[in-house]
Amino acid sequence: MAATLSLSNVSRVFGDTRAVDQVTLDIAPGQFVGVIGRSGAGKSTMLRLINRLIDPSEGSISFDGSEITTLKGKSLRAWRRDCAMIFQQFNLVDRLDVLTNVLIGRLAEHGFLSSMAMRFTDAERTMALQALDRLDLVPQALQRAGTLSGGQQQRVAIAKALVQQPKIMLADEPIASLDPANATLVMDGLKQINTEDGLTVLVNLHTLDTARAYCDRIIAMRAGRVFFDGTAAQLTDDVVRDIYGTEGLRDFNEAVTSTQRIAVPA
Amino acid sequence: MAATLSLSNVSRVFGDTRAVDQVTLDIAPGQFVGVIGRSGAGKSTMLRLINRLIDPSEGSISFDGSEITTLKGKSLRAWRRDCAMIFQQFNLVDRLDVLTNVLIGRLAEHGFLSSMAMRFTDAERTMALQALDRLDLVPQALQRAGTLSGGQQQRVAIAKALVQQPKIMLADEPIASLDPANATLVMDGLKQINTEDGLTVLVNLHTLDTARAYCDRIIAMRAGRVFFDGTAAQLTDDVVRDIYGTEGLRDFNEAVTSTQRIAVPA
Amino acid sequence: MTATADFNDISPDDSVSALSKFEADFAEQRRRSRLAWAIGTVLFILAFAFTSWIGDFFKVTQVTMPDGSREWRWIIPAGIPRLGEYIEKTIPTLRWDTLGADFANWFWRWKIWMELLFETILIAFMATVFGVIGGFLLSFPASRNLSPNAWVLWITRRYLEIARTVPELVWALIFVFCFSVGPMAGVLAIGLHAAGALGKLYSEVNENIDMRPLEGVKAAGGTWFDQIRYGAVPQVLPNIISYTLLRFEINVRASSIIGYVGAGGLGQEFRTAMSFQEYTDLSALFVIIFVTVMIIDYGSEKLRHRIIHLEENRP
Amino acid sequence: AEGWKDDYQVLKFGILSSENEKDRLMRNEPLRGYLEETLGVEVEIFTAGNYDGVIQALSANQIEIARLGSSAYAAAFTATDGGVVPTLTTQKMDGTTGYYSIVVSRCDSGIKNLEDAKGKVHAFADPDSTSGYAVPYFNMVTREGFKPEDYFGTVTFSGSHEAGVTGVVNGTFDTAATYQNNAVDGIFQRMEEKGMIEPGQVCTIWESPEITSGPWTFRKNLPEALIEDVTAAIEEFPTADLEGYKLYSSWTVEDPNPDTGFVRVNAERYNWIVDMRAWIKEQRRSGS
Amino acid sequence: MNITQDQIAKARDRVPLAFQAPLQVRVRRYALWVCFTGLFCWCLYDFNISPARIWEGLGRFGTVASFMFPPYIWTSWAEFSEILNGLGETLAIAFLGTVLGAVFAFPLSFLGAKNINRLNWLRLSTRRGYDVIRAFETLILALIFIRAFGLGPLAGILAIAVSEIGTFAKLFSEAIENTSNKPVEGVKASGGSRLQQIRYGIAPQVNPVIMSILLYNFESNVRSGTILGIVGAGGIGFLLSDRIAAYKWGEAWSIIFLIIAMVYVIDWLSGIVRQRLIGKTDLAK
Ligand SMILES: Nc1ncnc2c1ncn2[C@@H]1O[C@H](COP(=O)(O)OP(=O)(O)OP(=O)(O)O)[C@@H](O)[C@H]1O
Ligand SMILES: Nc1ncnc2c1ncn2[C@@H]1O[C@H](COP(=O)(O)OP(=O)(O)OP(=O)(O)O)[C@@H](O)[C@H]1O
Ligand SMILES: [Mg+2]
Ligand SMILES: [Mg+2]
Repeated sequence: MAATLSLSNVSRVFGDTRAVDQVTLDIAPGQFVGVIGRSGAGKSTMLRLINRLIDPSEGSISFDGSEITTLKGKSLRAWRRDCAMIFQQFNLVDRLDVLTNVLIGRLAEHGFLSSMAMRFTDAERTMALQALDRLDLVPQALQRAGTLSGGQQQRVAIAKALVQQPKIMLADEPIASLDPANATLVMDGLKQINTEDGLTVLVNLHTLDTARAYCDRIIAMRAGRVFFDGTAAQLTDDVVRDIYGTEGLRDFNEAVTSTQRIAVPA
Repeated sequence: MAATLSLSNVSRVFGDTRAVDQVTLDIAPGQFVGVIGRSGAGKSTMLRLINRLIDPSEGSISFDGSEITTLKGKSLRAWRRDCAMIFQQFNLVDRLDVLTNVLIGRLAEHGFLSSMAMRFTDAERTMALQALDRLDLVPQALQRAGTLSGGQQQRVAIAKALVQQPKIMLADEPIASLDPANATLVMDGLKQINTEDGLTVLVNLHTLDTARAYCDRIIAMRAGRVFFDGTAAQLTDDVVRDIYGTEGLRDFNEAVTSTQRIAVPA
Repeated sequence: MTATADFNDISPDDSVSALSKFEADFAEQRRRSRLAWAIGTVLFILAFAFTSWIGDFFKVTQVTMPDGSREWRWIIPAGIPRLGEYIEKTIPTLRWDTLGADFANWFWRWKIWMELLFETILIAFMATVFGVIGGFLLSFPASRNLSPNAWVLWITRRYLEIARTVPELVWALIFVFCFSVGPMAGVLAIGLHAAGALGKLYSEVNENIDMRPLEGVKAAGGTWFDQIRYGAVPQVLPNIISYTLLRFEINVRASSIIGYVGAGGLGQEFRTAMSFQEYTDLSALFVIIFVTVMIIDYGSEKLRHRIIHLEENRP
Repeated sequence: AEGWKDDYQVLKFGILSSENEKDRLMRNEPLRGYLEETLGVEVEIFTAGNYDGVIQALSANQIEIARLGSSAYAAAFTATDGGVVPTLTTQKMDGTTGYYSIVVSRCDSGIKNLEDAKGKVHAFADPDSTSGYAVPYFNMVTREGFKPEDYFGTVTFSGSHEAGVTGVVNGTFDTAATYQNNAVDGIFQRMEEKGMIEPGQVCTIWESPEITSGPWTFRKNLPEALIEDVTAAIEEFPTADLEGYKLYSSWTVEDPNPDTGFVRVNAERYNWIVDMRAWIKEQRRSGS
Repeated sequence: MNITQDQIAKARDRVPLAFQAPLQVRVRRYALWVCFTGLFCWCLYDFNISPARIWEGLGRFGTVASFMFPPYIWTSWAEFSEILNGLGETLAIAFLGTVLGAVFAFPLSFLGAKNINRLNWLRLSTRRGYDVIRAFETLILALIFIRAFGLGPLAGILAIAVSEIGTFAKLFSEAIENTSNKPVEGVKASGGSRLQQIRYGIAPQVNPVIMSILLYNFESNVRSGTILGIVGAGGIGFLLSDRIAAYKWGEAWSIIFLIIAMVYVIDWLSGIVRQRLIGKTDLAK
């Protein structure tokens, strides 16, 4: 398959825990894949393996037929650029302005001197601005990233991912630290990129509803293994109970739980 | 009226904003009153005026017939003890243990030396433990407050309020930073105190549903003024629209907004 | 590189205003940052030029060459080969076969030095105690967020500033006059300076605390003192302990030099060794102080980590 | 004698204030100006509060000339293995060129000499003081033939000359070591003048040999002619430029016995001080 | 709500530790206090700190302090220029000492930071190196430089610079270690090289910290710079110690006031620089 991301028998061991355990997956181009699972199931680890922020203990990952796990130096950095990563905590540089943060997505193309001097070409700047524009952030372009709200910061992170001109977009719980309104903006942004640009998107999610609403395909992990792999429709209540286990489920007072907040005009 | 809290024509001005504007209210003993309103409507300011954390610009507040606004020194502190305050962010001392945090509620009774040395009597300790017991927190009594979950912290704050042996309990959005399960526990706790001890409870709320579910009487504020004052039943949709205004209301993607998170077994 | 196809299809119509506004902002920001940079550079160069002129940094003068001839030279390169001279003098001759005796000869005054070292540490201890008491008590009225009123704030701040602005050595000179030679003058001098320095550090910590717990105490009817004791002190305590341990280390160094003007401790020995040209004594003293400071450094770091660790693991 | 000026186009001086001039502050600018004019070379003057740096600079050929106190001279002499020569020292109006270490007691205490002081409480000034400690200690051992620690009942440091004298007046100490320039000018005499103590209470019971005021000291490895020319120029300073000299020596009208100029000295006059330092160093080594 | 003895007993049964710390803790607490007080009192005794002595000293301090008023004013330019020159030298020593120290310390500090230099032996030996430098007394350093470069402020500048290398390298590397790894990971995930990670992820985080360390130490070097004059390494220190030695308290106080004023001005200026470069925001994170 062209431009398919394949994991075969990938494992990653931390001390005694097998964080990711013999995972085999094929992800076709253009899919919007959601990964769900309990805390500690290995979702983050899997994404980090793909981006090569950590190395697998065994197994192989390949993209478009070429092996990823053995990349080094410049070609490793090129791969990281090709599969952009978005983090739960945004991982922006608070003290740099939004524009520079987005331009960090271009660093892989830069040599030593130009990057040390923080010099970017006008074409790159334009590209960064266009990306920001898609996410409605041009007015904030010169503000320091640390002064933005969480939702804005996450959108900056997406813009940064966009200027990497990636082939795959990985997102590790991108909305976990956002309020519902911002979460919607961010998920919509990802969906838009997926449909408009045809980018493959692989996103870890904590909230089932969100996964159901956005994803073409849902993968559930449990204790490092892939436990379910199918469409939202196939994800029945029984399956969910298996994924999350039943212990600790609490029945909430409905009145309180519905945090459909009264809209707070900003 | 005996032990009634009366505000008459109370205003508070910050620079140009009239945060609280000519509010006149009578709150009878034993009522469970919810205060709702948009952000910036003056809810917090009103509670802080009653507890005298800030002083009114004009108007008078009286309790049981005696004037509150002119209190000073020792009698002001006694009044603060009489009307216990619970904050959205709990305002506990993270680095002290739960028991000491609760005992802070007794400080108004203490002289300089005994309070500097953190010496409390056995009777006070027992009292604190009893209060903690009511809120199911005895096992955590010696833990540091900072290590507790949000819901537990808010319950510690309630226990602290209880040992003050207050006549009124003020709560400023006590559940805004809690998840639904904990929010239920905290609201239930307040309700219990209200019914069992007959304490007057005045609570600011952001979520309409919660106000409807718990409060005998709902007061809505808008731009510093009391805009509605009645029972939950009287609070029709039209009234709500008036309170919150329609501008800026955003319709969220339902799937995302419903943050009924999958219960994550800890 | 082109600004690529991926983005070309985005119609810019609706965002023209935002983009052009950005262009204007960006140009403005660039202009301003260039200006600020230029001004900053010019000021820095001026300061550098002025101070290097005053400080003889680029001085060219006649120096005596090793062979006794006289040449005009820029003194820095001329002097660099001679940097080792003084150090060389202080290095004792240690031969392998007479190592024991050589060592004994090097540390010939070790009994007195140990006594003085002990005195030095005690001076540092006392000075730290005084400094911490003074600094701690004054740091609260000297914090903007905690001070009961503006007057108290002003007075305590000025007091702390003066205490720390005047160098320890100057205090020592003054106190030696007032209390005569001996460790007491040293304790007072270092203590006073430490109170000033710690008071400032502590009050900075105080200014960064979370005010909500204090409000919680206030709302429960606590006095100002209660708010400080229950709301502020527990928050700042770990920082205070760690600053205090750091200060102790600094004070050990300070008290090893303050004896130079007669305020007790090892500094006295330093001075005598210098003036009697007992060069190897200097290196021996250096070794003693270095080892001591290392041990204290290490110990206080362990202690600090333990405190932080205890903090984290409290049940 | 123009020869040395080719090699020494810049002359560097190091200046210290010496012990018996404690309340004088040198103003060196007039001297510098005068020397430049007279010698026709550049003159640079560096000041220091303590002799360690100046001695290092002398022995490292960094400065040519230093104005030192007597004990600093002795230190320099030792540090350079005799590589320095003294040429001039300061002379006061009454012709004296030095000062004396003395031991004082209360006149009414019955202690009239060192024999009487045996077993009593004696205070030296402070361990850094030449006249308040080193000189009396050295002389007591080498001339008077006793060790102060054993001879007196108690030996302490008072901290300063003034404190020693005050202690004697108050009875805290029976005897104290201090200094005087001559019988009418010294620490206790000055304290009497300023009203700090009643006149006539303090008597001198012992006096050391003259401690010659510190010399102008030259590196020995300088050209002879240079040493001679500079010495001559300094010697003439008071006559050639009286105003400048007065400023230099902080001359005041009230001073009954001001500095009036310089006289030639040779190394011999300081030999005993060099010996004294060697002896004290020796004592330190053997005493521990 | 009245509490009966009965209730207390019951509560005590349930949570005994709420009423009394465990024996071990109490013993440790008392032992600590006893040690501390013991040591303290012993010091008081050993250092001969008695009320009488304090009283007497305070009396003298009063006399000394009384010379503050009226402040001594230098009347002739010859005298005053000497003081000004001393102050200028002190300032030069502090400024150049700080700048030179920082220039050399900056690259060294990266070698000592755990999150940059992963070679343990190199990192630890670099850190010991900082310690050795810091252990040199500034006065000794001054003497070393006097031998090499002669008397005057240059020796002072270099003495301060060298001792600052040790201090700065230590502080900078701690600042580097205290940075958050998240931005670094963000840069890494975008394909940034190690140097780019440092430049974009770490540098923006440490720059303000380094800046404030620099400004703070500049100020404190003005103070250390005052003492160097005593050995002839330039600066105001000699002038001051000479005045004190000659009991010219009036003049000494005026010099002290000038030093204070100078530190104030520096403090004020560095406040402005800090504001401009770092912004009002969170310095102490
Ligand atoms: N760097 C690491 N060192 C040691 N163990 C690790 C490390 N990273 C992850 N683990 C362990 O691997 C397992 C999987 O972690 P991972 O973060 O991938 O889970 P997750 O599904 O992302 O959970 P969450 O929803 O909490 O983010 C966990 O048991 C975790 O403790
Ligand atoms: N200390 C203050 N200084 C200046 N303005 C203040 C202060 N406290 C409150 N205000 C202003 O008073 C108005 C009312 O604020 P208040 O906090 O009472 O609103 P609220 O109803 O509690 O809102 P929220 O739901 O956001 O807590 C707001 O406009 C606010 O900006
Ligand atoms: Mg995760
Ligand atoms: Mg509010």
